[in-house]
Parts: sequence; structure tokens; C-alpha cells
Amino acid sequence: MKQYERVMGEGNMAGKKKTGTLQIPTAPLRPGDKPHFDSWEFEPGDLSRPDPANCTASQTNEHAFGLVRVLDFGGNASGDWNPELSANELREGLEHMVRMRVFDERMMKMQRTGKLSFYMRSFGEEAVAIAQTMALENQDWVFPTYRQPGAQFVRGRDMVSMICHCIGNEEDNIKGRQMPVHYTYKEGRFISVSSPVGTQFSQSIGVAMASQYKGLDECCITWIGDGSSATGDYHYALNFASVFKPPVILNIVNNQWAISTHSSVASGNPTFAARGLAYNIPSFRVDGNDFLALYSVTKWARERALSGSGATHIEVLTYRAGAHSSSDDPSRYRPKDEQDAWPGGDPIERLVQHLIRIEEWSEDRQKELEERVDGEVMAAYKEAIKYGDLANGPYPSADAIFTEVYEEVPWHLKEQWDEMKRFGGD
Amino acid sequence: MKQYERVMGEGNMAGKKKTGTLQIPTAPLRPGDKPHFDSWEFEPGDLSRPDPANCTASQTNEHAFGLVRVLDFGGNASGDWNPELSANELREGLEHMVRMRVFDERMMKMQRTGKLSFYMRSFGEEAVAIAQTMALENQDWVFPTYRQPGAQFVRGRDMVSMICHCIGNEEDNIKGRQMPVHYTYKEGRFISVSSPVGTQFSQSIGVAMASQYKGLDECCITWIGDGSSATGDYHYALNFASVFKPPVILNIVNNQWAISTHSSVASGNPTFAARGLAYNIPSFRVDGNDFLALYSVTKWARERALSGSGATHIEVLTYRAGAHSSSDDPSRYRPKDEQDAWPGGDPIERLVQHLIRIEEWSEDRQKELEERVDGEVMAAYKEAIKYGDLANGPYPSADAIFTEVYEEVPWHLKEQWDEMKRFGGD
Amino acid sequence: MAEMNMVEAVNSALDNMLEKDEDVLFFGEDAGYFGGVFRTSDGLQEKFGRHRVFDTPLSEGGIAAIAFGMGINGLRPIAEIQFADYIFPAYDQIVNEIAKVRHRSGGEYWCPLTIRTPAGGGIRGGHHHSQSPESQFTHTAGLKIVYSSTPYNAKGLLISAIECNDPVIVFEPKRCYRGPFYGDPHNVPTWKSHPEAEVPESHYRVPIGEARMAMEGKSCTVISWGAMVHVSEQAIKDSGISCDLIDLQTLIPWDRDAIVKSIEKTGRCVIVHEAPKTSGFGAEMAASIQERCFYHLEAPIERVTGWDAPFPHTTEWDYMPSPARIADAIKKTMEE
Amino acid sequence: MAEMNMVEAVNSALDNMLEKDEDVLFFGEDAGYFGGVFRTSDGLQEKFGRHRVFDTPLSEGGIAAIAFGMGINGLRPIAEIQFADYIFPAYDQIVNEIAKVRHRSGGEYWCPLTIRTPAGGGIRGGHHHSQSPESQFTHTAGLKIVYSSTPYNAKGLLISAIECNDPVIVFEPKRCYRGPFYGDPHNVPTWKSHPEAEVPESHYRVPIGEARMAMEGKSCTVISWGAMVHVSEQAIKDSGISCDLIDLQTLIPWDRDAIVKSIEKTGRCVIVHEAPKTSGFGAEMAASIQERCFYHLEAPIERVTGWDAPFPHTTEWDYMPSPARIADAIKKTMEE
Ligand SMILES: Cc1ncc(C[n+]2csc(CCOP(=O)(O)OP(=O)(O)O)c2C)c(N)n1
Ligand SMILES: Cc1ncc(C[n+]2csc(CCOP(=O)(O)OP(=O)(O)O)c2C)c(N)n1
Ligand SMILES: [Mg+2]
Ligand SMILES: [Mg+2]
Repeated sequence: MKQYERVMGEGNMAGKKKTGTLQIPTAPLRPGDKPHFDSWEFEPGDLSRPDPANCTASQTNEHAFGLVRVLDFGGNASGDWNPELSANELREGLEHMVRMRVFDERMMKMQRTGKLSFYMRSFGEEAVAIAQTMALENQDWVFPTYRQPGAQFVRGRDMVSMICHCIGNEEDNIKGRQMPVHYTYKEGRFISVSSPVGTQFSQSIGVAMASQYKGLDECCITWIGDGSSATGDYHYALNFASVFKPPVILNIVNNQWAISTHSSVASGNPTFAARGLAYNIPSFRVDGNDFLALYSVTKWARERALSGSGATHIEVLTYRAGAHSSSDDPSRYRPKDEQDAWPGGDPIERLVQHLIRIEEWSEDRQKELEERVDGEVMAAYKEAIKYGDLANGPYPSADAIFTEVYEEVPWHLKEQWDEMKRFGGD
Repeated sequence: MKQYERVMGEGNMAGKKKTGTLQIPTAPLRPGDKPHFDSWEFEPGDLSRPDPANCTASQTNEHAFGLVRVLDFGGNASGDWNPELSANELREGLEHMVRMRVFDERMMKMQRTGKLSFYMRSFGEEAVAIAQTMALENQDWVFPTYRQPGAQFVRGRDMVSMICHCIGNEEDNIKGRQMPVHYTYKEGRFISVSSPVGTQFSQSIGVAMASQYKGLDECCITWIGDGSSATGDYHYALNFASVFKPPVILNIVNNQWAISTHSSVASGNPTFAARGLAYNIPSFRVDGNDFLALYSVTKWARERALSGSGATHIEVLTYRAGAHSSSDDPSRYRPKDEQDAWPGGDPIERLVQHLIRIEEWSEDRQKELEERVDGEVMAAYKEAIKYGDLANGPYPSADAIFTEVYEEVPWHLKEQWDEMKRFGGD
Repeated sequence: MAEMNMVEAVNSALDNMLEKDEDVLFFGEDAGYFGGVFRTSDGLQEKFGRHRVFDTPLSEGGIAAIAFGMGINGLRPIAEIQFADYIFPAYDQIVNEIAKVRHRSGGEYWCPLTIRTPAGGGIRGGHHHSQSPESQFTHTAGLKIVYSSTPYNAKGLLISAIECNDPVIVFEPKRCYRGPFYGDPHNVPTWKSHPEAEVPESHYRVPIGEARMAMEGKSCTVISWGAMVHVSEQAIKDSGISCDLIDLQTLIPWDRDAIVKSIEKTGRCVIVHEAPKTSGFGAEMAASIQERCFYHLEAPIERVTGWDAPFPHTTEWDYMPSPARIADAIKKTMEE
Repeated sequence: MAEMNMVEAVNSALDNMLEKDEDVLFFGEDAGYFGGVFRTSDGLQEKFGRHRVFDTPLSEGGIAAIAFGMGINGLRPIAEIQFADYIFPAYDQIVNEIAKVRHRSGGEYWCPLTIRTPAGGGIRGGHHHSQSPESQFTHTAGLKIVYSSTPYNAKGLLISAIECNDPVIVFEPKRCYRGPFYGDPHNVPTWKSHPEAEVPESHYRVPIGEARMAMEGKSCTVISWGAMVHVSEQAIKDSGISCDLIDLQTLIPWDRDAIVKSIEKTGRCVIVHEAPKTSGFGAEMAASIQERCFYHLEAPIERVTGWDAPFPHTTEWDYMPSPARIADAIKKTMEE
């Protein structure tokens, strides 16, 4: 018997039939449609830079519904948010971004030949981790998702060890335990990536509270995706941040997509930034392909964090230019070349354009840089595969299944370990 | 070895010592302090009544930070939100509120004598369930917490059966399975109360979606506490509501306390209502002790829900005048008589005052009502205990442990049931 | 009849039920337009409309919660959890709410929902795309738990789950979506010509609560579910010992009669699952079997399982029960 | 030495550790100013300050998450979950994150946190203030699980948990907070004069991984934990049979040596827990014991447990294992 038939028969409570049914949103454009985005109303200079220590949430109302920009589309930097970086700093940022992109391309190639099981690129979003981490101090904690590996370059991680992780060889510092791109790099205070999305967002509050408890000059930065902001952890993070005011920087990277799901299914609010206002946390929407704007807002947020005023909530507005991962084929769910229509363009091209505009760079130097980095990546790759790769081994010892589950191996694991060895697990 | 000592030794990443530590909020007043609240800036008539079908979230900005009121403290009703209820409707509401209060008092007495294991009153918050349910149609679904039993009076539930539930006797319609106050009353579309707080809030979205899917003239109303709005379910509810626009009315009852925890620990935002704006949902703060304002905003929300425009988010501003439950002693954590300082006064007194003011009621009639209701409750009580009570039995048969776990009893439960019977479980 | 792989069989079950009963809805992350990351709902949104088959926000807790609400309000929701590893944010809704609502409401409300989710290892998924968390749901009364292993039972069990008036969690071994798995990662067969890939296109049921005798023998009873059924089959062949192979299919309520009968015949029992050993469902089965069949057992009941460690990425073949380990356990029971 | 009930013993453990190590913080719902709904942290905020002992928002998921963050950043957080029934919103953080962080990070990060939570029935708590969900955490490698039963081990185990560099979940039988429980709801003794209520005021440990021999005998081994230890004691007395009574204390990793030794002596085993039977931790123990002690067992291992149903309110005494049921099971093992 169907339940609601019974209900409807009972007590004459059922309403009358009316037209209409569920209202299910979907992506505005699908394969076959012509890629298109509304152009942005906000220009560099439109939004003020409030005092970070004393800023209230409502003072950022315009920032949450607007868009903080520094670079215009002609490559000029302007406005209160211009961080006035030196050319060297800009070139450093550019180099990291180029490195990230080249690295990603190399890894994708290796993935296709079976040397990695899986890969995820930062393509189109390289500025996010790199500009934001550069705006911090080295003692600050970085709590990334799989789309912020770039922070490791900023913190000086050796590329060989990154590749060794991805190809799951003997030298993988996490011993083949997690999938590629699930980096851990404690020396650089880059906290371990884990697959369940969102969890790091709420955990970051505890990281920041610990720093604050100890009275150290440290903050924690973390990110979450547009899709993942629907998890409970997003709410926990914002809410605990509103209550305890820890030194934390909470970023939503709105790259428009969560695998095949458009951001309009992630939230009914056209700006993710504005959600932070509801928690009484100053909130900004930032052009995520504008290196300078990202840098600047992050620096502001750090200053605020360390003043004791608590969290900043930042929507990083960008576009996932590539597939979700090596397992994904976006041509099944979005228009081809949609990334070319993105109003924010490409973060690397925009920084190059700026550097050229201020006469600190040239096409030739860019080409040179790309070649140099390509060589670096190739060299690192060659070094890394010496220790094995997923297709050919050698892998981390299977013993690593049993170690570091606990600080010490308990008896039942010891028995199982012996059992495994009997069957050739080394 | 301590973890952070190791970290601090590594790579020279640790920051310098600075002053300051965790920032932990607490209640503004504690036992011994003189009870005090800021008086309210908003008067009846201050806030407009937008068109429910077309209202945008931002049109309710003032309503979310303000306070919708109809009754002033002199008992006059005014403003756009005046629902213009008939005297009979008002008296009906009053009667239900008085019934609720008398009922609660009787149950508390019974609890003290062991006839119930536990009890929770609606004291000071009687208007919430009663005004809001009266503003709905009978086919609308009511998804309550333990502080909205009053909705059952509106839907015509027999008091005897309510008491039989609370005292866990043979006639308890939920067969002694849950604690007192965990009512189920399907005939009145009052959905079962369960103890884990917050869960009903997200579930209500599914209830409303089902009604919408079927194209019926129905909505769902639900509530959550100020404390409980920190759960993930709160976020799921608001977010799914923002995406799917189901016919649902989402209330946060901010009664200032979550057991001993002040609302300043529940959220860093001084208004709970404003959170809804972040989800692009029209949001109101309403005087929860003002029967007329509550009724009116709820009616508005129903109209909106049935227009297909989706959810409304309502902060019901009130005060938990009693203890959290029969197990609680609020004198340990808040000033004595804090409830008397509450700017919103008492919901029953305020409706009485209004009815007298419009010459539809008198002190005598009120006294008469109270006596009549008291008699009713006493009669129901006497009837109910005929079927047993927790102190003396008879209880629902222990067989009820095994039934309705599944639609049919599977073999392993049958075996256990037999086993129980061997030991005298009847 | 048609030859289907497991993805097609699941799709066919959803298709049949969406067709048959307008109270049936299907939703989940990437489950609508895209048809699911494993393509199990491919084409269904197009066929039935966005109000029947749709994408949700990335929120397993919210997905379970709305399924609860729809269920008590008369629909038969089917919720997809993209990977079983991501079911845990919904754990509270499942174990405290969905499982208990019929009972707690004195039978006035109930929740005929289905949660289906790809589970298990063998796809290089590491910690969080490989877990097989079935046992973590078996302790909660009110839930029914099934675990399919072939195209035929994937469809038939899913239909039974959807039609069941109790909440059912359906685990599907993702490693077997496109072919059976015999424990050798280098041998990647498809379902082509496999007898269990013969699947009716129309509606049929595989009853909840009944195990399937996958192979018959006489010396030892091997019990398994999910991908491990095929690995066990291989192991039995390798061992050269004549065994009953029981594909459990339903974990709650499990088919004790079938198992007791087999063990009374064989006197020996090996249980194989890929989830960790400690408190895996093999523990419950072993405990129950020794209670019931004490005097028939000629050797201790062996469990061959995943290790008590997080599921690894590169070394997953050292983690999952292999034909060699299973065959060894079978032989061990024979030596006692 | 002082005489303490379990609430005082827990309070004393927290007090000692807050005093001893400034990395220790304690927090939870109503746990700060108020001192906890069971008063276990009474007076501690006043003594140590709001930055050491504090109230959190009502969000178990958030509580576990911040404990994780604090743990990997060098503190030793102790999080209280107000009732074990409310631990499930934190389940994802616990099983997918907290349990795995040491392993997943190649040992670079770890999380020395303690979650303590009152569990179990006997206080008329109905479905959601009575559950004893320990087994739902035992399947997840990386967690240690302890369950106290007396003031002495409540303090000693909690201190060990706080000092442990692995995450530990500490279950406390709320029914025994103020006195042992012998299965008769009308007999409400306090801890007064009970030998296990003699508790040092200073720091001491009860090691994780060691069981306690609560009674010694020769004919049957009774294994239990939490409140059921006392009920089992009563049952043994009532049965008139000479039994070892083993208070397990630690579930993961459990003290197999102690148990094997006892069963090799007695040849019989009864396991008692109040959580539902199916996939309760008794299942794992029975499965492991039959594996290890097959030739010593003279009768099937019996499990006396809560029923496979939600925990009831009015009829809780028909639900929880009673001395009569336990004694009956002991006798049954003797008859075989
Ligand atoms: C809790 C959980 N549910 C589902 C998944 C599967 N999954 C991995 S990434 C992803 C989409 C995430 O989208 P978004 O948050 O927007 O991040 P992006 O990939 O765009 O950077 C999904 C559904 C997961 N990893 N964790
Ligand atoms: C998930 C969960 N955690 C903890 C509790 C214990 N508990 C019961 S009521 C309550 C406080 C709720 O406060 P609030 O939401 O403000 O509602 P109020 O009691 O004030 O109406 C708590 C912590 C619970 N029932 N469920
Ligand atoms: Mg995204
Ligand atoms: Mg409250």
C-alpha cells in the first residue's frame, strides 16, 4: 500500500490537485550551446579597502556582492587594493604559476601512460594557491584541497618529491597510501589533503585556535569548492569562526563547477561571498584570476586574523578551465571551450600582460621562463621515475599498510602483517 | 614527545610568542547578576509587508535585522502586519495557549511524582506553535521540535492521548518507545518528534518537496532552536531550500538559551534571521511573544510557499521562561527571574491585554477560562492514568520492542522476541 | 533477456521503477544531467524529466534528509551516494532517523527509501574511494542491507529495495561494474557471456533475505558478498577443494537457513569480505554460525578480509583478499 | 586516596591533566560554565579559565573537526559529546579524518585527541539517550576505544586516553556515574564503600589494551564492559557457578591474551553487552575467540545483549541484559 494514498484517505486532510511540480535548477548552458557569461560590472578601484582590524561584516557588504579587482583587462593595476608588489615578487608569482601549469601538463601525460592512477589539475586556477600563499608568512598553516598544490612551490617543496608522491613510488612521502595529488608537506606547514571534500574547512578552525591558544604569530588559510560549500563542514567552519574569532582565512573557490554540477545547484545565492555576512564575518568576492587582487585581499585577511578580530571569508571567483580530473570528460556536460569565454581570462596571461605593461617582462622572457621550467619539470620527472612509478614499480613497501595506523603497531595488526608476509606482501 | 615542540624545532617555522589566547564568548549575565536586556528599537508599524509571491531576499533586509511586531506593550495592534483576526480566532488562540500552559504545569507535577520520566515545557513560548499552526491549513505538515507540542491542540488532538504518551502507559500511541514529549500525531499531520536536534529541519525540505512534486496545496512548517542552528542540518535545510524552492517555512526559535549555553555561543551574529539572507531566502525577525505578529508572518510565508517562490526563514525572538527540561536547574547558569526582564513579556498576558483592550475579553473571563481548562486537563489526566503511568504501569507491552522495527518481523528479531518472552517480557 | 553489465543492469532497474511508479524519484551528486560518475543513471533524466531524476547539492547529509522527508510524505526516493566512502556525513540521518522512524512513531510514519552506493576497492581509489562500509550499518536495527555482485542480482536486488517499505541500503561493488573481478588486476574480463549477465529487460526481483548458491560442493562452505564472490570462486577453483560458494546478497536480514544447511553438510566455513576484519560483517556471521552449528563445525571458522588499516592506494592488491589467501584458508579448514 | 563516584573520578582525571599539561583543553556542549549536564567538568572552567575549558556551539561535527585541527597543531584536545547517541553527526570526521590522518600523511601529522561520551541505558532515555554505539567505531582502524565501568578505571583510562598519541574514544556508562548497577532498577546503590571507588587524587593510568579480572572462577569466562560488568557480577552470583569475570576496559586493541588464558582454563564463554546483538562488539570477540580457542571450547560462545531494536523508553528493563538472562546463558554453556 502506498503511504500517501493512505494519508490522503485519512481525515480528509489532502489538498486539491494543482499544477506544478518540483523546481530543479540546472546549468544555464550545456553541450551544443554557445559559451557565454555576463560581463563583470566591477572595475579595479570600485571598492574601498577598509581597516582590517576594525572592519565589521556590514562594511564589506559591497565587497561581498561586488568584485575586488586590481588588474584591468589592459594589464594595468590600480585602486586601493593594489598591493604594490615589486617586480621581483610578481615574477616569482608568475614563475610558480607557470611551474604549476607545466607540472600539471607533465603529470597528465604520465597519467595517460599509466604512470599515475589519477590526476587533478589546477588549470585556470593557478593564481589561487600561489598568490594567496605568497601573501602569508611561512609559519602560517596551509590547509588545502586538491586544487591548491601550488602552495607547495611557494613553500619551497622539491618537485621530485611531489612527483614521487603522484606516481606512488618508493619515495612517496605518504608511502603510496592516498591517491595522487593528496600531498602532505609538513615542513612547509602544508597540511595533508584528504578526499572527503569540506572536512578541512571546519578543521582549519581548530588549527587556527591552537595557534591562537599558544599565542603565536600564525594564522591558517583554507579553501573549499563551490560544490563542497554545501557540506555541513562549511557551516561548522563559518559558525565556529563567528563564535571564537580564530585567525583563519576561509576561501570558497567558486570555479563554477563541481564535477558536472553547475554552481547554481550548489547554492541558490548568486554570490557565495555574501554567505559570510550572515555569520558576521567580513566577506569579499575577488577576481580569482587576478594575481594582485588575490594577493592583496589575502594580505588584508592575514592582518585581520593576527589583530585578533577573527576570520575573513573570501569567494575566489574563477573558472575550472580543465576537466574535473583525469577521470572526467567535461564535453558531456558543458559547452566546448567555455573557459575561453570566462570574463576573468587566464591568470598567467593576465600577469604576463601586466608585467609587460610595466616593462618588467617580455614575450621572450616568458618563452624563456616556460622553457626553463619545462626543463626543470622534465629533470624532476626523470629523477622521480628512478624511484619507480605506478606502472612499473617499485612501490612503497606493502609494510606501509600496517605502520602509522597507530603510533605503535598493536597485536592484531602485527598478526595481520605476518599473515600478509606469508603471501608475499614484502 | 609533544607534537608542536617537534614542529617548532623544524625548519625554524615557528612564530614568536605574542600575548593573547583563545577568545571564548559567554553569557552576558550569570547567576547573581541583575537581569537585564536591551530594550527593543522596533515598534509595530515600523516594517512593511512586501508581496509574498514576488518578494526577494534583499527586500527583507530590514525585516531580518529589525523586528516584526503587531502588538505594542499597551495591547494595541497596528501596522501592515496586523492580521485582522476576528475576536473568536483570537480567543481560540488564547485558549490553546492557556491549555498548553496548564497542561505543562500538570505534567511537571506528575513528573515530580514519578508518573513521567521527564518533561519539557513550552513555558513562555506557547505562542510559537499555536499562532503559527493556526496560520496554516489543516493539510499542511507540521514538523516540530519538543517545544511545539501546542500545534496538536490546534489540530484537535485529544489531550488524553497526549498524556498517555507522556506517562508511557498502555495507550501511548508510540508504545512507550520514545521519551515523553516525543509526540507523533499523524492524523493531524504532526510529524514525529525525535531527540537528535536539527534533523527535522533538513528533513522538512523533503516533506515539502514531496508535496510540491505531487502538486498538492500543501506546505511544511518546521522549527529549530537557536542552539541547534549550529548543526549541519540547519545548513542543509537552508541550502536545499535555496536551490529547490520547496514550499517550506523554516523557523529558528531563538529563546536565548540552549540548556546552559547562551545564544552568543550558538552564533556570532546578533540576528539569526539574517542568516537566511545569505541563502537568498526572505527572512524575518518576529516578536515571538506577539501572537498576532507570529500569525501574520506565518500566513505570509504560507502564501509565498504556495505561490511557488519557495521558503521563508523566520527568527522567532523569544525567551525560554522555564528550565530546559525537568532535569535542568537554570539557577546554576543564569540570573534568577531573568524571564521577567524579557522585553517581549509573556505571550498569554499580551494577548489577554489585547483582547481586553478591544473589549472582547475580561479578567473574569480569563479566570473562567483558566478554571475551565484546568478542569479539562484534570479530567484528561484522570482518564489517562486509568491506562497506567510510568510509576505504576501498566506499560505498553514489551512486545512493542520487536514490532515496527521493520514492516514485518525478520527471523532474527523473532528469535530474540521468543528469548525475551522466556524471561517474562510479556 | 539481454546481456548487460552491472552499470546497465542498475540503469535498467531504475528505468523500470521510474516507469512503473510515479512515486519513485532518483537523485544524487552528478546523478541527473550527467547520469552519474559511473553512468548508472545515464539517459534517465532525459527520459523521465528533471523532476524525476535530478542533481543535488554536494551534501550527503542533506540528500539523506530530503529522502527521509520524501519517504514519510509518500514517495519512494532513491538516493545515490557517489562513493560509499562519502556516506558518513549522512550517518546520523541514516542510523538515528531513517532507521528508527517507523518504530519511534508507533508505525504512523515510515520511510520506504533506497540508498544505493558504489563500494569496495580495486580501482586504485586509496583511502576514500575504496571502502566497503556495510558492517557499519548492520548494527542499526531498522535498516536492510544488500550487496550485489552480478548484473542479475544488481538489478533484482535494487528493484526489491525500491519496492520495500523499509529503508534499504544497496551496496554495489564498483570494481565489478564492467566485469567480474577474479582477483588478478591484470586480467580484466567484461561481463560478456557470463551467465549472470543475462538480465531480463523487464521488472523482476531478487528477494531481500535470500542468499544465492553460486557454486555447489561438499567439503567447505565459503560465504562472501560483492566483488569477493568472484575472487572466492577463483580461489575455490585454485584450491581444488569442493566447496559451496554462497553469495550472501542480503546482509540484514541474512539467510541463515541457507548457510546452516550448507555448513551442516560441509562442517567447515570460510567467510570472505574486503572490509577490514575487526567488526566486519564476517564477525557477526562467524559468531552466529558457531552458536548455531557448534557441533557440526570441524574447524574454526576462518575469515579472509581486508586488513585493519586504511585502504591503500599503490598496494591495494596486498590489502584485498586474494585468491591465494582464500584458497589457503580453505585448505587450512580442511587440515583441522 | 579518596572515595569518588564516577563523575568525580572523571572530573579528577580532567583536573589532573589540565593541571599537568597546558596543551590539554576540554570543551563541549554545556561543558564549560555549567560543568556538563552530568557535572563531570564541574568547577574546571573556574579553576583553569575559559581558554582551557569552554562551551561550544551545538555541533558535534564541528566539535570533532576543531579537535582534529587542534590535535594536528600540537594540542591535546578533549572533546565531550553530551550523549553517545549524538556522536553520529561527527562520524565522518571521526572515521574518515581523525582515524586516518596519521596514516594518510605518512606519519607527518597525527591527532592525539580524546573524545569522551556518556553511553548506555538504564536512565529512561529512550531511543536517543541510551545507545551504546562502541562497536560502530571498532571497524575503523586508527581509533582506540575504551569503555570504563568504575570510578577507578574511569579516571585511569581517561588519563591514558589523554596521554595517548592516537585518537581515543572513551565511553562512560552513564547509569554508573553515581553508583554501580546490578540490573535491578529498584536497587540504587551509590559507589560508597565499593573497592573500585577508592581512587587516587593524583595522576595514574589504567593502561589501554589491558582487561581487568573483576572476579575469578573456574567454570566459565564472562566478558563484559561498561555497566554490564556489574550486572554480570550479579548474574554470576545468582547462577552459583564459578566464573572468571573479565572487564574488557579496552575494545581496541583488546586484551586477547587475558581472554584466551581464561577460556583455556574454563572452556566456556559468555559475552555480555547492552548494545544490540547484530554486529555488536561481542560478534568480533566471539569470532576471534572461536578462531583461537576452537579446541578448548566445550560449548558455543553465548552472547547476551540488547535486542536488535531501537532502545525503548518504558520497557528498558526488558531490553537490557538482565542478571536472569546472563545467568541463564552461563548455565546453558555449562549444560553442553
Ligand atoms: C563528501 C564527498 N562527497 C563527494 C565527493 C566526490 N567529489 C569529489 S570532488 C567533487 C566535486 C567538488 O566540487 P567543488 O567543491 O566545486 O570543487 P572543485 O572540484 O570544483 O575544485 C565531488 C562530488 C567527495 N570527494 N567527498
Ligand atoms: C544532536 C544533538 N546534540 C545534543 C543534544 C542534547 N540537547 C538536547 S536539547 C539541547 C539544547 C537545544 O537548544 P536549542 O536548540 O536552543 O533549543 P531549546 O531547548 O532552547 O528550545 C541539547 C544540547 C541533542 N538532543 N541532539
Ligand atoms: Mg567547483
Ligand atoms: Mg534555545
